[in-house]
Amino acid sequence: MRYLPHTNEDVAEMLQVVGAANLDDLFSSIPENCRFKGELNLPSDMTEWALTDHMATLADRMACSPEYRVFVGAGSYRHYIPASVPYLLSRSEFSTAYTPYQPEISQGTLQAIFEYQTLTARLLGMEVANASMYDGASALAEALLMAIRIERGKKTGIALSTLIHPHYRQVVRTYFEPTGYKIVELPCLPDGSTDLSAVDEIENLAAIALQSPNFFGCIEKIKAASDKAHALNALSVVCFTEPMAYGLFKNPGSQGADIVCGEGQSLGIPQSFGGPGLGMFASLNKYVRNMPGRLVGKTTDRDGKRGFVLTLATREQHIRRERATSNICSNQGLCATMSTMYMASVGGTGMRELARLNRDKAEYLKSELKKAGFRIPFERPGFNEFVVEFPKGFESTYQKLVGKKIVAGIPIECHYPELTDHYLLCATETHSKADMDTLVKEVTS
Amino acid sequence: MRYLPHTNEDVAEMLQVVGAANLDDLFSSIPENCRFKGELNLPSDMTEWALTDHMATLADRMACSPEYRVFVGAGSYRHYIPASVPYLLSRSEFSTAYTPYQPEISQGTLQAIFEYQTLTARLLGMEVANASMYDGASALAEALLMAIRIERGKKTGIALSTLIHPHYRQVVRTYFEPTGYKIVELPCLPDGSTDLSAVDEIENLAAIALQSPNFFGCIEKIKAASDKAHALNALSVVCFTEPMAYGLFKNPGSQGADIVCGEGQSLGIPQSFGGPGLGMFASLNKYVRNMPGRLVGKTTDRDGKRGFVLTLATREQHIRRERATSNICSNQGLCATMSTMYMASVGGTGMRELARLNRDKAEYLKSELKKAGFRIPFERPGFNEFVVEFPKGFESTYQKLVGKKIVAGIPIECHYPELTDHYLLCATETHSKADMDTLVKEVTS
Amino acid sequence: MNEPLLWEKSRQGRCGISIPESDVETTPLDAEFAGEGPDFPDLSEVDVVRHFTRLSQWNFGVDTGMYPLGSCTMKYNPKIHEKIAALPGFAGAHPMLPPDLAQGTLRIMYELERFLCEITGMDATTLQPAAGAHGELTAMLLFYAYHKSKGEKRTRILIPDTAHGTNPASAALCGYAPVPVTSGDDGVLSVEAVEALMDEETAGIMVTNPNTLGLFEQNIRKVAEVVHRKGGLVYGDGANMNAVMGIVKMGEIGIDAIHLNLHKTFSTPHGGGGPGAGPVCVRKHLEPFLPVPRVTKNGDAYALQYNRPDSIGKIHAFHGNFGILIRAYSYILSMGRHLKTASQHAVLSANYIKERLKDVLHLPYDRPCMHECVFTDKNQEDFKITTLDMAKRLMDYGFHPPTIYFPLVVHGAIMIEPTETEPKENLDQFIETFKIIIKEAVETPELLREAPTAPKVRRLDEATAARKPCLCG
Amino acid sequence: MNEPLLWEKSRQGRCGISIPESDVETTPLDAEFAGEGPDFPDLSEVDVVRHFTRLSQWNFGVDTGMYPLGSCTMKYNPKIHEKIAALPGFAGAHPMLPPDLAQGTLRIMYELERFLCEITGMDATTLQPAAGAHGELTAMLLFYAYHKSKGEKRTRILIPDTAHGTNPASAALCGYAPVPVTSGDDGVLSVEAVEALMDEETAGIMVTNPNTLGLFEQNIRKVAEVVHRKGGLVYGDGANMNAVMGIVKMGEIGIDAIHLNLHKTFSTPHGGGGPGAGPVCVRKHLEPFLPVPRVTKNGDAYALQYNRPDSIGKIHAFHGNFGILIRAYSYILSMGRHLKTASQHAVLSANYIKERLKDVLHLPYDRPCMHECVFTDKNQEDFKITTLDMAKRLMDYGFHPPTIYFPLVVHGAIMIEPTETEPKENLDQFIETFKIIIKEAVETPELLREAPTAPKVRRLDEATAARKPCLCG
Repeated sequence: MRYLPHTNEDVAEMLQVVGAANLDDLFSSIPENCRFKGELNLPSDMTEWALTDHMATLADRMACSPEYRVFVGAGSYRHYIPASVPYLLSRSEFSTAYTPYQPEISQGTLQAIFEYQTLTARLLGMEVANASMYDGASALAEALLMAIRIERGKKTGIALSTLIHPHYRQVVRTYFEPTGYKIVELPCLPDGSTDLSAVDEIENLAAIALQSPNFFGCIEKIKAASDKAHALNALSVVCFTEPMAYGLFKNPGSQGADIVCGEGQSLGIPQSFGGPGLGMFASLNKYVRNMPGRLVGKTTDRDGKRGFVLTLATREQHIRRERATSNICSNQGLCATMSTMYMASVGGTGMRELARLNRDKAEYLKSELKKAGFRIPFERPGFNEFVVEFPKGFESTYQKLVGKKIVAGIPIECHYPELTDHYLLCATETHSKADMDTLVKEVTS
Repeated sequence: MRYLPHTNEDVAEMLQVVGAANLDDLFSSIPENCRFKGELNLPSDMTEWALTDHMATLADRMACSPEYRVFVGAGSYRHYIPASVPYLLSRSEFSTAYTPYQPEISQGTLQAIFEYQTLTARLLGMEVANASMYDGASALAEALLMAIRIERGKKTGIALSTLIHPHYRQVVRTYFEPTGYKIVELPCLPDGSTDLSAVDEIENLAAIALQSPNFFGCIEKIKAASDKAHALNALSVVCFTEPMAYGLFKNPGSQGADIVCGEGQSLGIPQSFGGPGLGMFASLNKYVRNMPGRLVGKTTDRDGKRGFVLTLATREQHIRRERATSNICSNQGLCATMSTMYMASVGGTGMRELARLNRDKAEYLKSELKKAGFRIPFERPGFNEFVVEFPKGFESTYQKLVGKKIVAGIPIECHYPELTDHYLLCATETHSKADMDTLVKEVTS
Repeated sequence: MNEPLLWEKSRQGRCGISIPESDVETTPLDAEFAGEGPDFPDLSEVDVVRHFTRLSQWNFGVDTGMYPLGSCTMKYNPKIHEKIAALPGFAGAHPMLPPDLAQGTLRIMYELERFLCEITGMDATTLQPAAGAHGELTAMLLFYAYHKSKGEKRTRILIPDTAHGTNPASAALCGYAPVPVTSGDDGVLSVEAVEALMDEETAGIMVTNPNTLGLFEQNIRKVAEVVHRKGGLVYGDGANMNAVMGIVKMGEIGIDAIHLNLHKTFSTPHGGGGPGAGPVCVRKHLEPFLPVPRVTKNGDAYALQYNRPDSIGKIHAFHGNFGILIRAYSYILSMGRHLKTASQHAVLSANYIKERLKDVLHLPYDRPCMHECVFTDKNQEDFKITTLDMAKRLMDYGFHPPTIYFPLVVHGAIMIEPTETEPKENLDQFIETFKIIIKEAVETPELLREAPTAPKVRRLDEATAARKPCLCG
Repeated sequence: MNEPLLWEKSRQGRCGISIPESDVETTPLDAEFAGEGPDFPDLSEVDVVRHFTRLSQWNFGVDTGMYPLGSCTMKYNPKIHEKIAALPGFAGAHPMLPPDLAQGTLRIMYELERFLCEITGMDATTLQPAAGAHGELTAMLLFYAYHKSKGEKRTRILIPDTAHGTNPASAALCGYAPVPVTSGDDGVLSVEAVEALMDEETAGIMVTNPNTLGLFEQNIRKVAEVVHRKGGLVYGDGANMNAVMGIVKMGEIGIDAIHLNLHKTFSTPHGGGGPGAGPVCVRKHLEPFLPVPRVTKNGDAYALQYNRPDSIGKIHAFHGNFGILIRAYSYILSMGRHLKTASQHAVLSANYIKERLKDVLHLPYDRPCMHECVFTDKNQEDFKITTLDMAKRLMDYGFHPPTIYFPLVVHGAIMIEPTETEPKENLDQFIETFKIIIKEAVETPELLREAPTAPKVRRLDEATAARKPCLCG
């Protein structure tokens, strides 16, 4: 077995030193009635070649680009990733390291994460970002818990836009269930943005949370929400599923957000059936000690040389245990590093161009569908996603398109029962005009 | 352009320092009548994504495993390559370095090549191996030139087995054409080995060259050839296309060979339409100063630490110019490193098992074809290849099989006109019994 | 050689990625919405490649050398898994594809759940948790939901002093007040200690087994009985599962829920701090509460089931860290029944180190250990040499240090976990090196206090970093 | 940290590869044939991975930093090319597939031949040569065949003193006696010098242009006329083509055959000494002699043509280093007309370095250079500091040294080729570092004589290595 280097001779020599007669003897401290006597019922071990064949067969059962044309976003976006990024990430000094507890031999990870924190803060217009959370959804749950923590648990009401990704709201509810904190969902206005009017009624409001671009692909009125929150002595929490939008649109920080979080998968990370992605998390400086997750800070070594360390660990569970700011230990470090490689490759100039291109593609598709007679229900400006109302019974057309290897968005009725036959579509820089024209042709034919 | 970092500002600043008004000015030393005034007629530049699509389309036009079942060897063999090998080779400190002229910062390449030389010498049973040649064919040409060099050019006759790969013999003839040295081809015996009887007649014989396993897949009588060569005061040169055979069969060194060379592609290198492969080259110690190609030697640094350097450069062209042992400068260094990774992964124990498996697979296929009524013309033991005589007009069956994505060997009549309807087939550890059974079923149906 | 920060290398106008040319018209955008774009540095491809190549070289990973970080199971991560995870069918799969178009990934999830159930002896598994602590939280939410379904709201949870640090934090997130349980002089939980604390206000107990001293909790069955008798549940922290695969089935010895760290036991790369994966395996009575969707199988077809009224909901936007699940699935298929051998060899190696170092390093619990052993710096106290000094000195010899100062119950702990993939020669070299360092502690202690000197930087000023945080460049 | 040699890590019975289980019976083998198998070390996968990971870290590549190795064109090698070359359709292609089953690779070869013809201004290309020197040899064989077809057997060939070292060796392999031509005081060939030597016994001339001093051979047209007038042929060594893509078409200025180093100009990785590729482009009159097979196109179908009676035959078993051809083809498609910009920037960077260093380093030919510039150590002679000392000291500052002591016509040469992919900041840093070293040469010369100290080893004893060769472990 190529992953088990001990030869029979090695084992014999070591057993002798240990004073055990055989391998079973090593487990003498486990009471008999705790021992499993059988054999694990698992498939017999595969060679590298059999495994490769098996997995290739399974991979072939998936509908992916370029064979399929998939017009789905909804929290997971297909963007081009330069070959240099996976190459760099494959360098196993990055991937096979543990959390950088020993900074002297972890400066690679640490500097990369410091750069990640910096670029994240710049992208979101915030003062400080952490080293990552699990994903956008759990980041939002943690952001709202943080808001309540900032208010020392005295204010526990949360206003949550219904235009936040339904899965994210579901995760928030799961995290909140044992806490007893109150969540009020804010409805949707006809233009596709959140109706903030109910906010004033909420008792003990700790935070207002919006997503922008929201689940319908529309840009939210973050400034208005932030102003409202601040007027009520609450915090403005903004989340996102598509950070590339901030290459073109105003970032949340410039519009008064106090905590910003979301999913960073768009920034150079493969979709991988939804994970691993990247929970991005940033806030104003004054809240840093309430922030969950790890932080990397700059410092110097004994010779005065610049170096980086994990810092503010006094917020963390191995020191504060049950009083920790959260229970996060492993995060998505390698994904954060990957997004840093991507952000550095694209650069400021490139980010603006690429964001522009995403919007232009989606606007093209939107206008072609409109021309073809379909209704675009929400008119707020958007980035690379939008909702279309297709004719009744579109489901069979949708299935027909699947047969032609086109996935025409996802139906959103399951999450918004009033929106029957409404679909959420996405177009990015990876969708050519020809692809989009084919889609429009097929849905109309 | 992502490969051209100079911005317009950079260019302007640098032009000023240089004292040129514009980029064209830089070429003022080129006379007007030497300048090309037009634009290169090349396709316009592609993005990474357009290029990837284009190349994927071209790659899809190839008949490869696992989609196709290809029973072809003939100098290029499909063996499994563990994922660890291409990963390690991808580390760009190896791939993006130049020839290790500066040993202090090239110890990685140098130690790997020293290890390559050592493992090569051990595999072939020789005393010394060089750092690689271009491929098996040019290695053979150089080996024969070396034999003549060893004889100080006084003996210039070469006995060349016709059972050496036809392409190799063609390369030898091309290299020899301007030299005037004489090549006599030795015919084939009915058992599939080389007929040495004509050797005694050759004047000024410098070397006898055999291939083992030979082009028909048969093991040659190397000992007899070596004895004969030595009796005639000539050298015994042995070449190979499938070094894995020496995991099971006697190596050439143990049978009196003086120079051994051949193609190392089998040892962990992808087939890549025939290149880059690996010219392996080894000899007895006493001939090392006549050897072409680079050599890495062990030495110590100023502190007495072990280190490696390019050595015996006095044989090489940058020192000896026209009196160099050959003109080789760049070789196949990275392929040599790759084969070292592979040989180290397989190990001595693994090499024996793997070689055994190759032989067993080929023997199975051979016996099944025999059972199915086809003639196996040559009965000398073989490794993973053999010749079959199919019925007249087999060509159409062959084409029919291609339609079923099976490539049933290659016809050898073009090289051996007497062997009409004879095909050379190969089976390695990558061919399952089921694959072979399918082949037999299809050729008989 | 230093490497500047990314923005110190920027030159406006450079770009390290191909931006496709637009094939559609541009649509104007109101100034009300338009931002300025992020203040990112502009670099060419070669800049980016060199930057991260250099950074990588400052890092120590399993591929660099022995990494005996206790409790972290730093075993070798097979390269083939990286290739498999990158297959376009997986890496390019959208998580909300209709199930018909995602049969490959669903099958992997379904089968991996079954494999993990078999290994732990449990009945059902959720793969959603993205890390070990996320699994702990999930399990606590399951406990909460279970008690709630019985009309109860319990407020406390027992946590032994040998538990992982995340346990109390995870419990606290569910509103449970952690109640510490002191382990016995033999390093394991006593039934009496649990009995004294367990009551009907207590949701259950969180037991790390083998515990962080590397010892098997011998009284686990009786402890579980005590907890169950009071209506509580037993949670197993499976971070140390690498010791007992095929040897103990947790579901058979009283554990109700257990999380597994795929990035430890199942050989997925740790990634310098993630992504990991922390699936939770439960017994039948907790299955109704598992997160949605659940993967189901009907004939040969896999589907996703959302309609589960008792479910706690979702704890990840999609299906968890699927890319990590693929690697663990591949590992299990590659190992098969050799998983048991892996555990046996891991335990053998830990005991070997323990035996060979215990005459020079103080061993607080001199008993057969599981996959790791815990020493202290007591013998070095006279020379004013600490665990930290020895750990830093190991770096100069090319080793990653063990886990230090953990578990907290052992003063100056040195927690060594070699794993089964470390060849014996390396164990021997590690042992010899440690002996040299212990000799240096007496003869040339300044070498230890000044260590490390071989890495890129020397000891870093962590105090200033925390006092005046600089978290952003 | 040292790393043992492979066999110093072996433990019999380990294996780092999956050996498939046999599904067929074994066939006995006579003792007459059976060997013992090679004496290879046995290692596990983790051993192999760590071994070569460590080795890689001792190497300096383009991805490590600036690599201004003159005459070697160490430009950045795009990562996407590695991915493309590894596509199973290419990496798994058998070279003797029937052409119907290999249309992808044949098209690449066909189109790459056309691209290289366009760039050089020639009429036909062979892709078979595996390296630059192999291309030179091929060209000499073509010259030989050409003269033979005219019923001649010429015996000499002119080679300027600024030619690459492989030129005379390649000519010698074809039985040509190299006749050196001394270049003029201005560093280039004079028509008179060639005229004085050229005769009807002489097969032709081998001209490196731009030459190894980094200068364009201004008299090339007239030189070619002189050679052609005597029935000779002009060979261009295209190793320095990176200076003049889109600026000079060699076929239009009198060159009959030229080889290109794809691993220089066309950005394929050098691989620590290969594999490279050295295609030869020729004008019409040499086409009949090119190696077989030739790729042909008929409609949309590509085929291989073997029946070419005048062909010199084959110089490679198959189609040359196809994997390298793919990368060069990809590079040309990525660059398009930007190839000319690449040459312009390469020349700009070389002139920039020349201008900024010429006040501190002796510049033997103070003229506008092409893609590289050549200095000497003359200014440092008084301090007994040599080119070698300065080169070694550059390593301590994280740079790969330039080419040194070449070309031979310049005493103590320092040949700097920055390439177009080196960002300006790095050029500036290189220049500043060189100035510091020149200052050190005066003030602290022992730093240079003891250099390098930063790499893994210090200066190595090359004399002993050559006197008592140890080539095998």
